[in-house]
Amino acid sequence: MNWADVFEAMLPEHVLLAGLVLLLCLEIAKGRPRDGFVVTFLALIVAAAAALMLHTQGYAGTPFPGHYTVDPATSLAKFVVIALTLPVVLISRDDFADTRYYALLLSSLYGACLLVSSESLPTMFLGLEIMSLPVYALVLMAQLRADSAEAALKYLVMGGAATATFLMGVALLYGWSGQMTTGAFAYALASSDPLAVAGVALVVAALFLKAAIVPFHGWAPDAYEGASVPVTAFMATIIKAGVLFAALRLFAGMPVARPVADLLAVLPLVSMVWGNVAAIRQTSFRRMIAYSSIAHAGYLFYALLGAAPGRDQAVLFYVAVYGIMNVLALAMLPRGTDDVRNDRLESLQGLYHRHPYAAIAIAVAMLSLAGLPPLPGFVGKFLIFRNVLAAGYTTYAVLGLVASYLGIYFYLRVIQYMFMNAAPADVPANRTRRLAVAASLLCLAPALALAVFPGWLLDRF
Amino acid sequence: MNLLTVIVLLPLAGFVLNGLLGRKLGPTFVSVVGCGLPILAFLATLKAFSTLQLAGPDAALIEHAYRWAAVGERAFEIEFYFDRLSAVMTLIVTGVGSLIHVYSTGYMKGDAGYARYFAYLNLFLFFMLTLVLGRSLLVCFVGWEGVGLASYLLIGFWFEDPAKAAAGKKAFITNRVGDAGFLLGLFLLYWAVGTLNMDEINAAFMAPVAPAVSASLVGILLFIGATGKSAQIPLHVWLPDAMAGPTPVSALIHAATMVTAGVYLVARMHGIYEHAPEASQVVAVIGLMTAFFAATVALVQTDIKKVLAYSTVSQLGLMFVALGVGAYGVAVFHVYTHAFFKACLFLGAGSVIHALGGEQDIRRMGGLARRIPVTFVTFAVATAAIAGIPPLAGFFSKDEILWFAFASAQGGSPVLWALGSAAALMTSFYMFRLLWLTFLTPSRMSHEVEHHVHESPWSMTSVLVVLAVLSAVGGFVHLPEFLEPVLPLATAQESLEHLEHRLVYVAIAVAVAGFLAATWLYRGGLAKGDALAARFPRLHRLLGGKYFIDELYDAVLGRPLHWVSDRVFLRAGDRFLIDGTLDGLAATTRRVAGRLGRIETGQLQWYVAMAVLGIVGCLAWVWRHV
Amino acid sequence: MSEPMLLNLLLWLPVAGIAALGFVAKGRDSLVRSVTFGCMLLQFVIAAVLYQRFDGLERGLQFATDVPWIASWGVSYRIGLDGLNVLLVALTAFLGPLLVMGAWTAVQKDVKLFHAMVLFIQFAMLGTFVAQDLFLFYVFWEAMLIPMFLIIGLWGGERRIYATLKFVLYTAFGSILMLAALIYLVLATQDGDGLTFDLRRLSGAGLPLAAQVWLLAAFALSFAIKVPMFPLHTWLPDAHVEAPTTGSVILAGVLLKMGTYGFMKLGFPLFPDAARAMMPVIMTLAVISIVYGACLALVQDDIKKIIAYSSISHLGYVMLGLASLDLIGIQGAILQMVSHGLVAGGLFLMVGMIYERTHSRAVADYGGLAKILPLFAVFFSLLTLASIGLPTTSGFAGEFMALLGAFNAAWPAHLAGNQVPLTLAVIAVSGVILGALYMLWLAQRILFGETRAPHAPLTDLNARETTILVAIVAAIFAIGLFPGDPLAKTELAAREFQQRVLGEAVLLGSETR
Amino acid sequence: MADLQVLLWLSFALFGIGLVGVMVRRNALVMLMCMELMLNAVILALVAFSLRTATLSGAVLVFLIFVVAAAEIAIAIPIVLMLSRQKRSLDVEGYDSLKG
Amino acid sequence: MSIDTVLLYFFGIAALAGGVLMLVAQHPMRVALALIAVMLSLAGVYAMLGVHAVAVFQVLIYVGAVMVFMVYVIMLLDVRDPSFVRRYSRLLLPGVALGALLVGALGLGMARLGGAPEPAAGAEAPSYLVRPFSQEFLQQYWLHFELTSVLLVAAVVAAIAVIRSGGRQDG
Repeated sequence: MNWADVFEAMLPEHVLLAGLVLLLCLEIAKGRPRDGFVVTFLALIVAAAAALMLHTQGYAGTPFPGHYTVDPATSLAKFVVIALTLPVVLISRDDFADTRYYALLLSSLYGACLLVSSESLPTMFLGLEIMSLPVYALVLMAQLRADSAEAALKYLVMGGAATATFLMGVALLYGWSGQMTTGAFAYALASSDPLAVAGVALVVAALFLKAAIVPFHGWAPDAYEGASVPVTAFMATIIKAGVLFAALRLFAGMPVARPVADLLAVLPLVSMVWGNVAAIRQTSFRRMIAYSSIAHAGYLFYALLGAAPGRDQAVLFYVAVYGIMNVLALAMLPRGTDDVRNDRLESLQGLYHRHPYAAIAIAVAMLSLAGLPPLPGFVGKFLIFRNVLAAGYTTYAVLGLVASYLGIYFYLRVIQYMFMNAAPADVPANRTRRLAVAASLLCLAPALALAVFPGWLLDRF
Repeated sequence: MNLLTVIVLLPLAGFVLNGLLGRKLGPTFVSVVGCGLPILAFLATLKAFSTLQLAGPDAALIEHAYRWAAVGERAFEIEFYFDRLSAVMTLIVTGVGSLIHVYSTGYMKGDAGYARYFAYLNLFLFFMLTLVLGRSLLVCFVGWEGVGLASYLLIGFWFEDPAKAAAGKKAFITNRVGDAGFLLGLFLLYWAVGTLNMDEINAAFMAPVAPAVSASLVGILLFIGATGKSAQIPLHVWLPDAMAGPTPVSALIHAATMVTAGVYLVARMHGIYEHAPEASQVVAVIGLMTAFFAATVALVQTDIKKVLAYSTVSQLGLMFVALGVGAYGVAVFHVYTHAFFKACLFLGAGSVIHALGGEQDIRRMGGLARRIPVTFVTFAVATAAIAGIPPLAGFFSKDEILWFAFASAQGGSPVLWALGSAAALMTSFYMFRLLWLTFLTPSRMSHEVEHHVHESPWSMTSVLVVLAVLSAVGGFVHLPEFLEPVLPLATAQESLEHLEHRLVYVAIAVAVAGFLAATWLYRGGLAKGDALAARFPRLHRLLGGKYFIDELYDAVLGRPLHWVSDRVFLRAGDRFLIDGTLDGLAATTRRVAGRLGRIETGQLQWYVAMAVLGIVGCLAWVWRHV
Repeated sequence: MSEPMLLNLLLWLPVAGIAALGFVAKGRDSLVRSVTFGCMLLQFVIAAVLYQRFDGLERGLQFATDVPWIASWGVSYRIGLDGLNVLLVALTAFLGPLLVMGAWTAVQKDVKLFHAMVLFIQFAMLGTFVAQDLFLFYVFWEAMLIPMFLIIGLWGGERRIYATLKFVLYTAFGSILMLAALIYLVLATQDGDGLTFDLRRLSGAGLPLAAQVWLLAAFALSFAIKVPMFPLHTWLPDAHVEAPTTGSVILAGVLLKMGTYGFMKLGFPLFPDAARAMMPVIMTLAVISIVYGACLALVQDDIKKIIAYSSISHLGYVMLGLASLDLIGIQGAILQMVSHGLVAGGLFLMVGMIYERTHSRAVADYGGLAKILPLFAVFFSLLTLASIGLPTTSGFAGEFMALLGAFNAAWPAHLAGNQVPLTLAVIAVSGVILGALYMLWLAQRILFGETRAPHAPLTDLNARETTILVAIVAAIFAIGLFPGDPLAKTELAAREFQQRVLGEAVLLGSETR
Repeated sequence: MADLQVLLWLSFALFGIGLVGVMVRRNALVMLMCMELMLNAVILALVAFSLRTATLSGAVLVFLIFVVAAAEIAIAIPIVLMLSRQKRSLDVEGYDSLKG
Repeated sequence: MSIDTVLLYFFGIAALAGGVLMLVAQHPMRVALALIAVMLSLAGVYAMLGVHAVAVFQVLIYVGAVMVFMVYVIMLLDVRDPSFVRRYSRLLLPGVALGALLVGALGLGMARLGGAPEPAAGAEAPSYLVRPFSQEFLQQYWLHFELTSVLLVAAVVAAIAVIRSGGRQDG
């Protein structure tokens, strides 16, 4: 074991860990609440910089052979995940003053980073747990509404079921191959041994559970609605990203053949339809975003149908864009003391006339999520379906696109509320918060960059 | 110098000047421009005509104005073509046109739309000249549609009256039906011959190897166009309504020039018709029917202009009979004489209406002969001309038509002749009826109207006089022979040639008989005529109602079209089938969305159950494939 | 300035305009209008220069820019003028300033957003026309949705939300399937050099016929919705009626041409075999559109709806001309596109002008306007005449050539012995009659007869409105009288289009004789 | 050496019982315990496979599961306590204020 | 059949019985006891299989730590809660059916394995004594060892956060 290697390869994780430790010290020393925010923010910036540096250097290494690997692609993914957390942290400050919140955020992010690099199933397992466990608490920490604990429990139980399912799948794979590497899964894809296929099915089911694919999605709407806005943003972006990156590691560039391919196509397809349709009638913004994220999880898993390099590219690009847009929308939501009411879609009515910037930002996010050009969401959608078509799944691709069409309506409905409907009489005047604007800029700038130069990200593969 | 282009453009300049500046610069300017430019055009035509005469009998002046469009090797040129046929038409158009412009300065004096009126009139001349001078069918069609437009604008000149505006629309739409036929014919010709130049098309059909298209089909299609413009059955319905326009307009457009465009077209395209006996037959039969039925309707009309309108329709029918039997020159001859006497009649009627302050019903006229003598005399001359009293103009042309209808080697038959003569008889009858009732019988005018009766100003009467003179002597120019280099003379069947003189006497007898009958019936006023009408009430109603063709069209075409559009297309098609399906899909989606929301019960156990179901499903799926 | 830069400038000017609007302080509405107008005017000038400099005799793209954009997929920022788009670009740029003028007083709500959206859609429309890369085309194509959604939804009439959603959902459905087909095509035609989206290199000609038919169907669905062709037209009346004047003008003036342009630029040339096979179907639908649209226009009582349905009918001629695959027909189709843009755009502007005065679009509310608004009546009559295709107007040139093309197509070898095209062409001619019927009826009802208007004292057109209409009418007559110049610019491209679609298969009637 | 199949069946049965418990029991604490049972089932499977494949990594994972199980409970119990205080009940069926 | 095997089966059956008991027992305390029984039985199984390390930790960590904690909590709570009285949710029958399906789906698939799979040839059976086991752990799985500490830290912070935020809510 080369310690210098370990240090360098895991630099982003180390930075996050250092931040976590620092936060704990602050917590113990009862530092000012604001310090937690500052420390977290700095840690994230440094970690993101580190990840970017590793990526641009083209660093590749395996500090823990067979368990943990770093290459430019994973560094880029880490950079995306860490950078996505930045705006989340920015919009958190007003809701959460205590250091514990940031500690949990950082540890969860740490878990996500582990997932990105994991090469063995135990690492992945720990990554999943480190990522998920703090989030259960984070969901509950929304002091603004009474339902948060309920949301947390639902999330926790479903997460626990997912963990158990994942482990059972891992056990079967292990029994089949005697190995604990992610390669075991990838090879199992090509096998027809009962142990192997059952293991694959269970692991995939566990991923579906974590990513909220229909019919494993039950927890998502409740958890998203029950959590506070920053946490919802975190769940919708970083957690989903982590799960998808884990899936990428598992599939490890292996082609997906039937019957697993159908598994990866049918349920995500159902998710797209289900999420997009169910979102139509929602009255809560976050719940709508939850259904939207169910649909988007469907697109993301679709990407796995494609061949290897394009698959990574598609997932990374999509996760980045999708995350940016989700955070952007949630950041610009009107906020106030009455969370339940602010969360109603009706409270968005006439937003353009009250806060034009917020309305435009949310509109951009919605349109991008709907996958309409020239917004970057379209490129993401394009990438995914290009891969699916290239892999020869024409029917699935067409059905998927039609399913994505179903989603356009509810995104437009949000825009309609903001721009075309008159504001209700008693809308509380919410001041746009400076940090939220900063967060939105952090989202808009890369969104613009990705819209104009999608190649910048795409050509890095 | 591009003389022909100048001829065409002069009225256009008048239109532009009057249209843009007329209202600002006042009536004098309008009159000078409005009359001056057509007169200039007439003079230019004379100049061109003399050039043509010098060039020889079958020469043609061709002028290239510009290239409208070129596609591939095909080019659509704007060219003007001036041979003897176009020369005659151009002379009529500019000559009679100029006269009517002059007349109009008196007739329209003081009208609020004076400038607009002259603008429209000039526009009409422009399009009419385009029509007759155009070398290609395309240019001809431009004029063809354009005169329809001008006619539309002028019929609806007093647009505040919905009926007049509606009459204009009706004219345009009916013409459009014909135009569609014209277009179809044009397309077919272009496809078959590859050119739209009329002289070349004629030549192509004359050539030993005929174009690969049925001449009859093309002929009939073009004739459909002609029926629209020249108010032949079944598209004649617009012309009587067109009398809603100012009377000079009726004279110019709906008697002398525009309505004869159909005749011109058929004559111009004689190359096709000569090789299309079926089409020619159709032309003759339609013409005959029109001539006959329009004449019967004219018998009972009481509106002075309506009588003249039906008379026009009837006369046009006769022209088509001539065309149908191959006597193209004769048809043009009748166009020429008809232009004089019918213009004179209309303008005379205008003078009467002018004198009576707008009254048009002949039942409320009478005894005007002494009050407006110039009008009366000219009107009487024209009446005699149209009735076919020798040696006035109408006698010559009509007699020739009837002769060829009887004897032409290209489809003449006694039936044509007999019915044509019957139409001529009726013409004579109703025209003299008109003359009696308007001018000679004791006055039936209200006192107030009578008080105001006055002779028209010299600008109007002088025109009447000129036209009356022309109606009287115009027949001595024997046009068919003059046109022979362009339009071949019809040949009579040799076995019948000996009958020619006898038929002339018959024709004279017919004209005189009509005159006598009218005198007998109407010399004393309305009473005898009304008694006769009362004895045949149904027939009278049928004729008075113009055979209820308008109502028939409305019931057979108008309403079903509306019904189908509204009920079938709009309600059943658009709203129910298409939008209904889409709205149904949207509603279904919303309903499904509601269902999906209900599945999300909030029950944790249920969520787990769904997940387990999913896991079982995943396992079952992969097992199936192991 | 180098020539390609000129086209780029034309394209990006609206974006610059939007950016400039960003700096205009709140509440300074007239400055917003001026900036937008200036931007549009400049754009028009540039377009005029481009049009003048465009050489109809030169093959290939002119003023072309080709910069790699997403290099790994072969996607480029690839724009240029060719004969197919030069007229439409000119039309779009021509209508731009008029749009802004037309909305000068009509739009008082959210002025800045409105003008930004107008500029944005101008950008998207121009982009769609000049794009020479399939990906770029699609991006611009879809980008039009968003501003249009807002324009109808924010400044529209009472049922604007229904209408705008209907518009977007209709259009997006087509686009989605087109996206699938597009990706499939690019992947299927991939060669050794990797993917390419270059429209000059893409061709589905090598694909099996069944695949081509499916792909063409997907593309055609999208285009047919935009055109719109029967039976995919029901969004149009709603969108037109509810849209603000500007929206209607954009829709009628340019947006609908996207559909026909799409057929011309992509649909047919990319899948020539399928196009030939499906031509009877397309022609039939075109003819049905002509008649159906005209019939429906006959029974409407809303002025905008009448014009909306007339658009369906008129664009049917465009499709007829294109489907004829005859050079004259194709040229006529192009001309008819431009003509319809001017005529329908002008009519909608006029409806907007009168609506601004009376707030009514019901035909029954009006009568005898010729008496009280003579200037209005003159222009309305002129546009009406152009709409019914009276000779000397642009409407005639387009209709005439399209129909003539359809007749010539009646006997091309690839449909040998098929009498269907002839029958169809004959039916299409009946549209000429119906067109006159509804338009004249409309004119008669509102212009003539007894004077009737919702508000008694109406002012006639002012100088601004007159300027707009004079420009449009002048253009209509210029094209109607002298179509030779525009046609000369498009001829080569039309011929290339024809040859691409017909391939080696046959040569046309008008070429062989 | 016991038959692998028997151990696997046992493991699956316990896993299934755990899942059924999560589904059918109303008490939140019982639910958590059933989840523990599922983890135990997994451990059994891992041990069985570890023996079969004669590798140690399965057993190592078992230890990680121990830790995770403990951590999960450490978070779950407070959450349940909070809920029971808020809703005055441990009945999971009553936790349905979020739905739709 | 050796005594080992008998014991193994005994423990196995006991574990299963404990599991079933967990489903049917009414009071959470009994469920907890049943779970403890299952765990102990499983520990027995592991011991019989020779995996002593796991057996030991099973008893120490699970029974000793986790379950004791659980029992405390149960004792803390109000017994009159309806969930203590009515055992089953609405999903009893479907739940059981689904569970049966799942077990069937997993088990029947395994049944296709066709007899016991062979251990990898040539591999010598590893020792499951604590010492070699720990060595393996610290050499091969050093990373995970460290990660568990992160996990535990996170869990502790989370637990504190939950309790604190609960306290704030009440206050």
